[in-house]
Amino acid sequence: MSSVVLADAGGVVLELAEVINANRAWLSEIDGAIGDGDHGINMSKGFSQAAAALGKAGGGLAAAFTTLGDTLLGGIGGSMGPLYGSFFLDLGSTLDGHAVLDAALFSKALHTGLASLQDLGNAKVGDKTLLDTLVPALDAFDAAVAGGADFGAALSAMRAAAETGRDSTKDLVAKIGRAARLGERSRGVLDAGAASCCLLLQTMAAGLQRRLT
Amino acid sequence: MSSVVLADAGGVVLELAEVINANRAWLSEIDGAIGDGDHGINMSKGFSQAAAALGKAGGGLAAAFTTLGDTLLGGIGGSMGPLYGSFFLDLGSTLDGHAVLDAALFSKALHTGLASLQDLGNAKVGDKTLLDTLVPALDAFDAAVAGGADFGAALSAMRAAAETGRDSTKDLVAKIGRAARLGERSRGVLDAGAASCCLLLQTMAAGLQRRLT
Amino acid sequence: MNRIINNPDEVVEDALRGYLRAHPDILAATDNPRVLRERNAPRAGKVGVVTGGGSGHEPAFLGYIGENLIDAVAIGEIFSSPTAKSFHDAFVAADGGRGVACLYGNYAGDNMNVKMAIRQAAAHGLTVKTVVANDDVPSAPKDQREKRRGVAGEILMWKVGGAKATEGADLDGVIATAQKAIDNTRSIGIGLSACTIPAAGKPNFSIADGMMEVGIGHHGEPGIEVGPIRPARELADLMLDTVLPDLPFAPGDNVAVLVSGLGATPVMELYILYDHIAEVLSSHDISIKHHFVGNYFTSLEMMGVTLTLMKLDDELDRLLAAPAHSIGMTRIAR
Amino acid sequence: MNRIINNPDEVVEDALRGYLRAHPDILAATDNPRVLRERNAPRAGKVGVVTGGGSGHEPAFLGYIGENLIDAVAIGEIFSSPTAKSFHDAFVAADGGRGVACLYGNYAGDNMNVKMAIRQAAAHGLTVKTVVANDDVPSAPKDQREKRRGVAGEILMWKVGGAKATEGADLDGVIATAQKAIDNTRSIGIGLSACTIPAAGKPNFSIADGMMEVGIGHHGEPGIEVGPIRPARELADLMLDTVLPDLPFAPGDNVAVLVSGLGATPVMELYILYDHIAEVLSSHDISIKHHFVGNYFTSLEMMGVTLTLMKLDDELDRLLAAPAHSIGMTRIAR
Ligand SMILES: Nc1ncnc2c1ncn2[C@@H]1O[C@H](COP(=O)(O)OP(=O)(O)O)[C@@H](O)[C@H]1O
Ligand SMILES: Nc1ncnc2c1ncn2[C@@H]1O[C@H](COP(=O)(O)OP(=O)(O)O)[C@@H](O)[C@H]1O
Ligand SMILES: [Mg+2]
Ligand SMILES: [Mg+2]
Ligand SMILES: [Mg+2]
Ligand SMILES: [Mg+2]
Repeated sequence: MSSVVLADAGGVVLELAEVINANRAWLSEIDGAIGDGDHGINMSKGFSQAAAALGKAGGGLAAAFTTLGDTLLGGIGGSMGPLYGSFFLDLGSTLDGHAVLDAALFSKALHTGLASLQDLGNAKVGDKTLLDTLVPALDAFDAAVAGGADFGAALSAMRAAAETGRDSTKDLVAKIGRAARLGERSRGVLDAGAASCCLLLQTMAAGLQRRLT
Repeated sequence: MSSVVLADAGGVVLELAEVINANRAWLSEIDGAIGDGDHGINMSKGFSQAAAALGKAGGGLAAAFTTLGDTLLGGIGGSMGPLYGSFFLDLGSTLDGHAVLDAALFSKALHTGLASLQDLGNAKVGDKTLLDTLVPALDAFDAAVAGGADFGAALSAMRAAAETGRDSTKDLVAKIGRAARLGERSRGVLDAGAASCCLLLQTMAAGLQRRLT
Repeated sequence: MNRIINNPDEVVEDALRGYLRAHPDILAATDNPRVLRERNAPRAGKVGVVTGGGSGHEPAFLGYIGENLIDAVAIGEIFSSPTAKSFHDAFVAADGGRGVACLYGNYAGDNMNVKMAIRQAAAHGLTVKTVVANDDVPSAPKDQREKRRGVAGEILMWKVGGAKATEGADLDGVIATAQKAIDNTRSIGIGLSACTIPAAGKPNFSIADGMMEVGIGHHGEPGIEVGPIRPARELADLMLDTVLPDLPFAPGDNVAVLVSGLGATPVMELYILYDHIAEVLSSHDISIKHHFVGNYFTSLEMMGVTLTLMKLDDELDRLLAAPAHSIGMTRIAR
Repeated sequence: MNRIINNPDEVVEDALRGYLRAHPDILAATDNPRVLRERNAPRAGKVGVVTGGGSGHEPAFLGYIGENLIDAVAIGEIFSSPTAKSFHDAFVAADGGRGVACLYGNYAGDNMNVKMAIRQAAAHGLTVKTVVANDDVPSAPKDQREKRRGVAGEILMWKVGGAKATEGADLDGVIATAQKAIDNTRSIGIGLSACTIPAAGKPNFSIADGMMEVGIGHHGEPGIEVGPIRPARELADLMLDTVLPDLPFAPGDNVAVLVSGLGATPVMELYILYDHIAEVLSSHDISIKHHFVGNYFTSLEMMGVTLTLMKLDDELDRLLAAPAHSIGMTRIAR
């Protein structure tokens, strides 16, 4: 129970698309509070396109991540296109050539994706962005592994940390993106990207856990 | 007590301007219900200009009516400019050359003005316009005179009839002007022009009555 | 009311100063502050072309002053006819010795003021003839065409009349062609929100969220139907279903199409509508030879759109194609 | 939301069909449905000039495609950066063999997508250099100019860059001049009402009746001050007091002035404002050599206005004067 056979796991990406579509209105509503109210629209547009490109089965996970990344980059623009786009492209290229996904490879993939995302977006933890979900979630995953947890348990740790990370954005003042200009007015509501990132990481973790062998 | 010395009566026109300015908001409000909400604005613009042109005293009434007519024609445009403009121009030209105003001359002046107004506007009684005030008011004046009333009493009859005429527009469906396209929707509210015409006729009558010698 | 104005009673004066300052290459002032002329008007030997109307419809009316277009414009208060005096002074400003064609829209105030202005002009020997635009189909049944309002079709009438005058036609020729232009022109408007006259301070009609007023007039005059907004492609059908049978336009016709926003509707939506209109016309085998999409005749900050179709013969086609330069419309020679 | 649309998620697609249909004399499609090019682009031997940005700002961005202006435009969703792929494809569509100047506005999404697109272009040997417009004074203090947004000043940058490329300058020359253009340009916006992205269905910010937001961004980004609307002449002062000292503009300067409506503000109000702006500039002994008043860079149906000032040297003056023809701006040779 500590790895996932990648050839069968492309369905995870379809599950990501599902959860984004199901939360389209909610994500836009959060974005509407301090952003421009389109985060759900943007995300669901890109993820639906990717799901359509993948078809029912989803194929291998590496290829599915690459398709998702390509589709986001080519299909939605805005900030989310390049940020989530390169993140998933990196996940795909890191996994590419591997037969199975274990905790070490998963961590490496997320770190690679995170690096691109930060290179491109220049945001850091505390700026009230999706990084406030992603970074602590990844940290929690690494810490669990370092503490001896198996892949499944580490994914559970990541799920919990993603949620805490997302909620941490509520008290933050936005330092980057549209909301930044609101200053203190941006405090008190969740960040939309942190919310979508939490949905993605939790769904990804759950999907991988169900596929653990 | 049956005539007015015209040379001193120009002040009547200043009184007309006063009553129009005092009712600016009310006239616009009535017009707003089924027209475009500017009747008070239009009227007060023209009448203020005329008052300014006349100065404090007002001069003779014939010249004052002519100045008012000229100013309305040259200063406010819309429908009111030509309609009230030619009406007052005709009042002025009918009175011109006379030293005193009696009931017969007053009736002749109003009939002349009414004829221009109808020639220009093609409206008739019942169309829900200022004619619904003017025509019955003039009829009442003529009837009173025919019945033996003196100028002052006939002016009182005219005042009462103007008000009845104005109120009659409430139940009418507009047949002409902006409100006409509302059809049945135009029923139930006063006509703005009928309201201003009532103010003008009543104020004119009162002003002449005060000047009767 | 969130507006960029000073005294609400002086918006017209204030704007005219800005127009004159910004466009000395096109516009010139006259002795009457409510009359602007083309900077080279009057042109000796040319029939003068005049229009006029209330303000708040910019670029109409003054935006169509220009070479090959309008020579002088009489300018009224917001949504209110210019004075008889202003119409008269515009006639004088445009008169190059061959008479003046006054091409204006069918509104009670304008009719009366033009009538009085013409009497005044005649008194000193200036001949003025008129064409009264009545292109707005929903404003009266076909058998009462003389009651219909003039709307954006006026622009095509001005373009045609202006070019005809420049070609050297006499007054009767300009009038006949402008009359032919408007006789072959049909329009319809759809209103999606109200507007506020600055001096009034609040809208004098309302259109509920999600609703539209089909057949609305340029001042918010009520239309023929109030109902829920439909998709753009159905609006195109609805507008064409009213306009096409009225003339009627027939397969094989060549037309000019003008899609004008009423002010606040984003221009991209005019193009969405235009796309459907062009598609439907093509399915009827009607060919678009000239088209205009943009804010050509507005109603302050109303949302909504008007569609105007003109059936072309060779002359109308040629006159619409003639180069022209004005604030509201520039046609480049090709 | 009272709009002329079909599926709110497809307004951009639907509008682009209309634009292409209406302007075949200017625009051409490319393989990427979100990239339009000038119909004669790429022009061999000319530096390609590209821009791109979110939709809803029409006539920006595609309205500035034209001879002597922009060669190709990448088109995003409403208020959202185009994709990296679209920027890349626009580079290719504009490339006449001498490299591509990408002249765009300072927004996070655009910065990222352009960055990725440039990497992609470099991978197949296409050189792209950028100028990032940051003319919006209220969006960051002067010592953080690199954080400022690009607003309507982009239009003047495009005009200058496009004319420079047509003159035959090489890529570095076009970039240097466009950079000089924006370095000498300052803008400020005032918002008077909110706007609604069709796919969102309701406004994502609000401005109360009688209030204004000074320094608002083109997507409703909050400004530096919310307060009661003041008379137009005070708005002109307020805007100039922010813009003039920032460059600074000084007595004796020649400038270009652009007053753009945000969409729903009646055009006559832009002229009211322009009149005051011209008056104040003249009192500062600053000469207006070029001016533009109209809806040049909008934000859907927002009410409000932006003021842009560019300090001119002989080169900028010459390049602004060069003839150009596009949907959003036509300059006729005189
Ligand atoms: N530079 C950045 N780095 C990381 N995340 C960012 C950055 N800029 C914005 N975001 C995220 O993007 C989210 C907004 O996304 P979205 O609404 O789709 O795009 P837009 O802001 O263009 O409308 C924010 O909630 C934030 O989490
Ligand atoms: N043809 C006409 N004859 C007489 N009165 C008319 C005519 N047309 C309009 N009116 C009067 O004009 C009034 C409206 O005046 P006003 O609001 O000042 O002008 P507008 O309708 O141009 O806004 C109506 O209430 C009506 O009484
Ligand atoms: Mg957003
Ligand atoms: Mg009225
Ligand atoms: Mg009116
Ligand atoms: Mg967005």
